[in-house]
Amino acid sequence: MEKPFAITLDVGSSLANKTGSWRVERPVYIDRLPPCNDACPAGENVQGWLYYAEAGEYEQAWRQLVQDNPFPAVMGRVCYHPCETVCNRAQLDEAVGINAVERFLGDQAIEHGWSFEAAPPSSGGRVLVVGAGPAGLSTAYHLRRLGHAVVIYEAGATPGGMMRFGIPKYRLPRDVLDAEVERICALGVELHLNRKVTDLPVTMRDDGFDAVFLAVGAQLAKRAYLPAGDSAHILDAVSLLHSMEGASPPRLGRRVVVYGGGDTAMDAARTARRLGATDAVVVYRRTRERMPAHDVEVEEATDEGVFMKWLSTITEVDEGQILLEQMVLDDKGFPQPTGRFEKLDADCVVLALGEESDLSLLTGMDDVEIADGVVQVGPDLMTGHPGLFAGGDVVPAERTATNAIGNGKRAARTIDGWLRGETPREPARHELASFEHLNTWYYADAPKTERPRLELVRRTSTFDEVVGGLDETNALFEARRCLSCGNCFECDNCFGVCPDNAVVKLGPGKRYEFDYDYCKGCGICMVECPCGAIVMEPERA
Amino acid sequence: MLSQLEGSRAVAGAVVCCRPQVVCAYPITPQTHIVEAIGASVKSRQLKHCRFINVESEFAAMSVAIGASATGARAYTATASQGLLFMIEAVYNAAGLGLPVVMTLANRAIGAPINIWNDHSDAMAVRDSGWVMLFAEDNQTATDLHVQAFRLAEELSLPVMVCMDGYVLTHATERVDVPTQEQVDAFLPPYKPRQVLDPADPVSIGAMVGPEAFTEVRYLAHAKQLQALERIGEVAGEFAEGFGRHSGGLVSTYHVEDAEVVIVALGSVLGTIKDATDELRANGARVGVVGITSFRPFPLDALREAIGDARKVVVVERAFSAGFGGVLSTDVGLAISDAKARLSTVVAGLGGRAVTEAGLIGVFEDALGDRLEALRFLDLDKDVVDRELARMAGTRRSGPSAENVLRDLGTVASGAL
Amino acid sequence: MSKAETDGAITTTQPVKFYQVGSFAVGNRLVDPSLRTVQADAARTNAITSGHRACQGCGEALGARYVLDAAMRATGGKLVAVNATGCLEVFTTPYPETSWQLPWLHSLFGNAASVATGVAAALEVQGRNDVRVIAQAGDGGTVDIGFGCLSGMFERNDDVLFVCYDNEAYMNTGVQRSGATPPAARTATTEAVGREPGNPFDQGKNLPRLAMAHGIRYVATATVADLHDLEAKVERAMDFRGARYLHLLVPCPLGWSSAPADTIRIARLAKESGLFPVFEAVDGEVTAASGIRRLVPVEEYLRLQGRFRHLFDSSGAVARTDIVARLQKLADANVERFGLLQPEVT
Amino acid sequence: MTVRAQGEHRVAAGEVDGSTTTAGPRGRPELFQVRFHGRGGQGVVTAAELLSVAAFLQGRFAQAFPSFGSERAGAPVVAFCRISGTEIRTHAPVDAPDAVVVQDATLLHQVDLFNGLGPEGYLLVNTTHSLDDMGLGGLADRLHRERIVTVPATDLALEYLGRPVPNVVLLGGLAALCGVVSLDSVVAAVHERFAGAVADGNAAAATEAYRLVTAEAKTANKEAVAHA
Repeated sequence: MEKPFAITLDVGSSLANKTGSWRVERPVYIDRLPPCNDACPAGENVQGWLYYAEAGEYEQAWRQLVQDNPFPAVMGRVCYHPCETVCNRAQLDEAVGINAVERFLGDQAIEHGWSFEAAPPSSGGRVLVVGAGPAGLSTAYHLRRLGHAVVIYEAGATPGGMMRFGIPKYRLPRDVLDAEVERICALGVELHLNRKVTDLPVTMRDDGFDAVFLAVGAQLAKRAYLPAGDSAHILDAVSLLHSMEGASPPRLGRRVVVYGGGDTAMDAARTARRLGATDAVVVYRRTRERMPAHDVEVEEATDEGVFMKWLSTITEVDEGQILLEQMVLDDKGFPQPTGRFEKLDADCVVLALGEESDLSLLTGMDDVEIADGVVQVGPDLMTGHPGLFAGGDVVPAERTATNAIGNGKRAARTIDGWLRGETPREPARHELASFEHLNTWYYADAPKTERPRLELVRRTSTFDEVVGGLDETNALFEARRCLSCGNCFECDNCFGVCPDNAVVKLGPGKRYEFDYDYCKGCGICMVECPCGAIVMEPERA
Repeated sequence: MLSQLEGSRAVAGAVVCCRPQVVCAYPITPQTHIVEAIGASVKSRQLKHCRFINVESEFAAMSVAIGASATGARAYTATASQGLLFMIEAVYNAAGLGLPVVMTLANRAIGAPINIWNDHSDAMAVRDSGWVMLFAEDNQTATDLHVQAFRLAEELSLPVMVCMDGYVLTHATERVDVPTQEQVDAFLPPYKPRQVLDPADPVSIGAMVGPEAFTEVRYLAHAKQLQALERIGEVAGEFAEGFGRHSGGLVSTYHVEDAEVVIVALGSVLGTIKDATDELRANGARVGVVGITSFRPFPLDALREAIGDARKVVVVERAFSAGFGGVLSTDVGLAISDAKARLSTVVAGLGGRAVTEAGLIGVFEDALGDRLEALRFLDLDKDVVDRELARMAGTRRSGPSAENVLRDLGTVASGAL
Repeated sequence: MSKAETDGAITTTQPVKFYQVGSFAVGNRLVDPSLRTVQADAARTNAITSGHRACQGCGEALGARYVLDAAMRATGGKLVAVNATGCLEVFTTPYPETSWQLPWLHSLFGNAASVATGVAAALEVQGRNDVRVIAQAGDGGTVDIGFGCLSGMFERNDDVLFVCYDNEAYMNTGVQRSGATPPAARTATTEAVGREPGNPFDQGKNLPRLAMAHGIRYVATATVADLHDLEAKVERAMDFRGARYLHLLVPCPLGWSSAPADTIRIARLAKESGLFPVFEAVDGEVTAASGIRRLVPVEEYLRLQGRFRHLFDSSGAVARTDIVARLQKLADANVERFGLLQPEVT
Repeated sequence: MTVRAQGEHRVAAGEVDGSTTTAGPRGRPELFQVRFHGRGGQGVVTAAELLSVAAFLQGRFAQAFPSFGSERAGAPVVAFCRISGTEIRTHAPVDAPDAVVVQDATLLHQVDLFNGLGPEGYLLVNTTHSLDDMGLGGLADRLHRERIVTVPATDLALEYLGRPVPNVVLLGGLAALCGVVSLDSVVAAVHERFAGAVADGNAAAATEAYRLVTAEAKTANKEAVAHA
C-alpha cells in the first residue's frame, strides 16, 4: 500500500522510542522474608512449601518442607505453630492454618510412603548423636544429608524422646511418630537403642567420633518438698506420662490433683481424665495469664472437664485430702501467701513442676560449662569442648519439640562446618515482609478452615486422637489462603498494570522481568503488587 | 439520455450512476433536491450496495464521509452556504488525509444577514482547503462534472467539490443529457483506495506531524493539485470520447480570439454573459468570455493563454472580500501579472441579485470605453447605502443595517420579486 | 458447634477457590487460562505498544490497551479504531512513530463518533460485518465538543462501540475544565481560589445516563482498577450490534496531580467511595452494579489528589468540611441510587 | 422527470417545428418567455416545468425555473418558462415575458401582474368573470384584445379532476392562446409527469380548456374586426 507521507504510519513503529530514558526510579523484583518463615523455630520455609501445596503438588510441597524439618506429621500435631501467630493474614481475617496443612502433607507422605532422597556419598566425617529425641534425630537427619556418617546412642528402648514420653497418644499417635523416625533411620542413620552413654570422653575416644551432638533432653522430674502423710499418694508427671507407654497404666483414683502450670501439667490432667478420674484439678500458684502452658492446651483441657485452681499452693498432702494456701500476686507479679487455707479432696497428687537434664555423662569434662542445670553453648551450639555440640532441652531455650528440631538443623550445619574446618555462613535473611508491604485488595476474603475435633465423650474416655486432619479439599483451600508475603506468586499484576508494556512474562514458575528500555519508572507495579515483591530503587545519578 | 429535468435531479442521476457506497445527507437549501433524489434511489434499490445516512449536521456529514472513504468506500455528500462553513473543519481534514470524497456545493450566500439565494461566498471560504473545486456553467456541465469528479478524486486521492449555483441551476428545469449506467461504468473504474483501514494490513492514519515534516506534507498537497491541473484536461478529453460531448476542462472560452475586452467569470452567469457578448459582437464590438471551470487547482497558464492580448480584463464575480475587493480577481490578476491588460472587478449577483444581460452589456460598454472602475458593485443602490451610512454617522444606535435598508426600500423581507 | 464437632466426622468440605487470585488480580498461575484476564496473556495484542509518549503512570494509556486488547480478543483481531483528538491521539502517533497495532484513524476532536459511523457503514456495504468498530475519545471529545456527533450516532443506532476515557478535564491542552470535571476540582480554568474553590457544584454532564436516555442497547461504566469487570464489559459490548457506550474512569497523574504510582489505587478509591458508580445498563435500564467491597469516606479518595488539595490542611486533615460533606453527599446518592452496598445485582 | 425527446441531441437553431412563435427581446428569433403567477400550493412551478417539458417534447429548447424564494403555502409565487429554437444559455430571470398566466385572479390587485408584458404579449387568466367584472377592461388598450383570454380553469379542474388545481388546465389554454406548444405535447408532458386518473383528468381538462380558448379567441377576433 503506497501510504501518504507522514500522515499514515506503519503499526508498532514507536518501539524505536526507548522511553526508559524518562526513568528516575527503577522497579526491581525482590523476595522478602514472610513472617511465618521468620517465626518458625525449625526454620521451615513455610511460604515455600505452601507455594507447592496450593498448586496441589503435595509431594513437591513435602520435599520442600523436609529440607528443614523431617517431622511434618509430628509437627502438624504437636507444634504450637508460632508461624500462625505472626501470619499477616490474621490482620485480614484469620491466620492461614499452616499447621493443619503441614500435618496433611506429613500424613500424605506416610500414606504414600514417600521417602527422602538418598544421602550423598560419605564425607568421611563420623558423628555421634547422644539421644534420639527431636533434637538428636533432627541433627542426625541433616548430618546424613550433608554426607556424614551418623550414629545415635539412645538410652531408652524406643526412639523419640519427649515426643514419645512427653506427649500423650491422643495428641500424637505413635504410628505417626514411628513412621517419621523410621524414615530418618532409612536414610542410613545408625540407631543404637538401650545404649546409655555414661562417660562421654571415653565413648568419644573409644568409638572414634569426629564430633558429638549432645541431645539427651530433660527427663528428670523436678521435685518439690511437700509435707505428706505416709499413705499420701504422690507421683510426678514425667513418670506418669512415661508409664502410659508401658503395658499397665497406673492407678490414680477418682480425684486427681495436678500441681503445676505447664503443658506437661495439662497433659497429666487430661491423661488422668482418660484414666477414669472424675475430678482432675490443676493447682497453680499464679494466674491463667501467667501460666506457661499454651492456650490451646488449656482450652482443650477445660473442654475435657479439667478444673483449674489459680493462685494456690499445696502446703500439705494427706490420704484423700490436701491443704491449699491461697496466694496473691505482688506488684512484681510474684505470688505471696495470704494465710488463708482450704482443703481439697484428692486421691493422688501429680507433680508437674518441670524437668531437668541428666548430665552425669559429662563428669570430668571441665571445659564444658553447666549453669542452671543446662549446658552453655555458643551461637554455633558448640560447648567449650572442641567438637562437642549440644541442643534441645539440654541447652537454654524454650523446651518444645519444634525448637529442638530447629536446634538439630542448626547444629548439623555448624558441625558440618566444624568437620570441614569452615565457619558456616548463616544464610542472609531478607527484609521482613510486613503487612504494610502488601496490597491486600487483591486477596479475596476467606476464613480459616477449622480442623474437626473429636466428640467430647470420646475425648474423655479414650486415647483416640483429639484433633483430626484436613481432607485434600480443605487442605488445598487452606494452602490457598496464603498471601505469599514478600514472594512473587505469579498473579500477573505487574504484567497487566504497566502502562508501557515494560514487564516481560517469563512463563510458569519463571516469574517476570522488567524491560528497562521502555519502563518509565511510574511505580504502579510496585503499588499494585499484592505480596510486596517489587521495590523502587533510585536510578544512579 | 436526453431529458428535460431539474438540475438537482440530473446531478442526482449522475451521482447514482457513479455507484457511491456511502451517501450522507443533512438538509440545507438549495442542495436538498439532490440528496432527496439519491435517497429515493437507495430506498428503491435502484442504487444497490449503498448506505444513505441521515446525519445530524454537516460536520457529521463530512465526518461520516471521511470514515467511509478511509475504509475504502466511495463516499458522497452535498451541502451549501452555512452548511459548508459548519463542516469546514472536516472539509480541510478530508483534504489533509487525502480522501477522495466527492461533494456537491449548491452555491449560496453566507449570512448574516441570512440569505438563501445564490452567490459564491461559500465556495470562496474553502478556497484554500486543499480540495479540487470545479464550477459548473449549466446543468449539463454540472451533471458531467460529477462523473469526472469521482474519477479525478480517486485517481489522485484528493477530495473534489463540484460547485453549481443554488436555485439558478439546482432548481432550473433544462435539457440535460443524463449519463447512462453503461457509459459511467465504462468511464469510472471501481474505487481502489491508496490507504485503507483493514485488519489484514493495519496502518495508523492521521498522525500528528510536527515542524520537521509539516512543510513537506503541505508541499505534497500542492504537488497533488498540480497533478490535478494536468489530469483535469485529460479526464475531460477521455470523458468526451466516452460520452460524445465536451464537459469540464480547466477553462472555457467564447470569442476570445480577437477580443479587446474579456470577461472572466465562474458558474451560471457565463451563459448570460455569452448572450451579452453576442449582442455586442452583432454591433461589431470585440469582446469575449473566459469561464473558469477549475477554480482549484487554478489554471494560471491556461487562463493567461485564453486571455491572450486583450487590453482589458473584467472579472465578474459573485463574491468579494470585504475590505479588499474581488477574490477571483486576485487569482486572475496573478495570471496576467506580466501582460499589459488592465483589470477590473465587477461584483455582481450577491445573495441572489439578478445579473441581467442589460447590466452585463453596460459593463462591457464601459470597459470598452474605459469608463469601468477597478472595483464596481453592479446595480448597487447608492442612495440606500448613503442614507444608511449617514444614519450610522448620525446616531450611535442606528440599529441593524440589513433591516434599515429593507425598511428604506419599503420591502417586506424576501416577499417581493 | 459445627456439624463436625457433634458427629465426630473428620471432614468438612468447602469449595476450593483461589484466594490469591480472588476475582481481582490480573491473572494467576493456578487458574485456568480462560479465567485469567486478557492482560494476563503473554500473547495479548498490546494494541498500544511500548514507546508511546504518555506521562508516567498514565491511566488513559492503560485503559485504552485494556479495552482494545479485550476487544481484539472478542473480535478475533477484526477491529478498527477511530480516535478523537486528545492526549491518546497525540502521545500515540507523533510522526514518524505510531504505537497502535490495529487499523486506526484520527480525524478531528469532535467527530470521532461520526467518522466511526462512516467506517461501520463502509464495512457494511462491503459485506465485512465481521470487522467491528470502536470509537474512542477523552471526556472533552465525548461530553463536550464531540457530543453532537455522539448523540447522532446513538440515535441512529450505528454499529459502533464508543469508549470515553474520562480523566475529567482537558489534559492535552493543560488541564482545563470540561463538562466531566467533578465539583471542587481545581483545573487551570477553575482555580482553587475564592469562597467556592475549584469547579462549581451542580454542573456537569452525566454521559452514561444520557446514553441510556438514547435507548441504545448497552451502556456501561468501569475503571482501570477492576480489569476483570472492564474486560467482561468490553466482551459483552461486542456481543451486541448497534450503538454501545463504555465510560471508563482513567486517573491522570498530571491533571489530578497525583503520584504516578497511585493511578490504579485512586481509580479503586473512586469506586469504593461511591463517587464513581460502576454499573451496566441494557436497553436503557440498569441491570447490574458493582457493589462496594471496602467502603471508604470520600476524603480518602480526595486526599491523594493535588486537585483537591485546597480541601485539606497541611497536616492532611480536612479543612473544608463543608465542601467534603457535599461531595460525600454525592457519593451517598450514588450508593443509594445503584444499591452499591447491597450484594451484587445481576 | 426524464422523457425521451423527439429528434437528435441538442436540436440546432432553425430545426424547430412550424408552430407559431413571436420574436423575443432584442430580436433573438424563436425565444418565447412565459411568467406564471399563482399561490404557493397551486402548482405554479409544476406548470412552468410541464410547459418546458411540452416544448422539449417538440424538440425545442426550454428552461423552467421558480422565483427562488422561501414562500410558504398561500403566498404569491411566480415561475418562469423560456422556450427557444436555439440553446438557452442565459440564467437571468424573465423581465419581459411574452405571456403571463394568472392561476389565481385574486392576485390581480395584490401583485403587479403585467410588469414587463409588452403590447404584443398574451394574458391568460383563470376566472369565471369577465375582464370588465374584474376591472381589467382597460387592458384591451394595452394589449391585442384577442390575446387576452379567461378560462374557468379551477371549475374545469374540479369537474375533470375533482380537485381545484388549475395549473395543467391553463397549459391547455395557453397552447390554444399562443400556440407556443401543441396540445398534444402538453398532454404528453402531463402523462409523463402523472399517472392514472390524475393524468387522464388533467389531460381532459386541458383539452377542454384548449377548446374553450380556441372558441373565445375566434369571437374576440370577430369583435376586433368589427371594431375596425
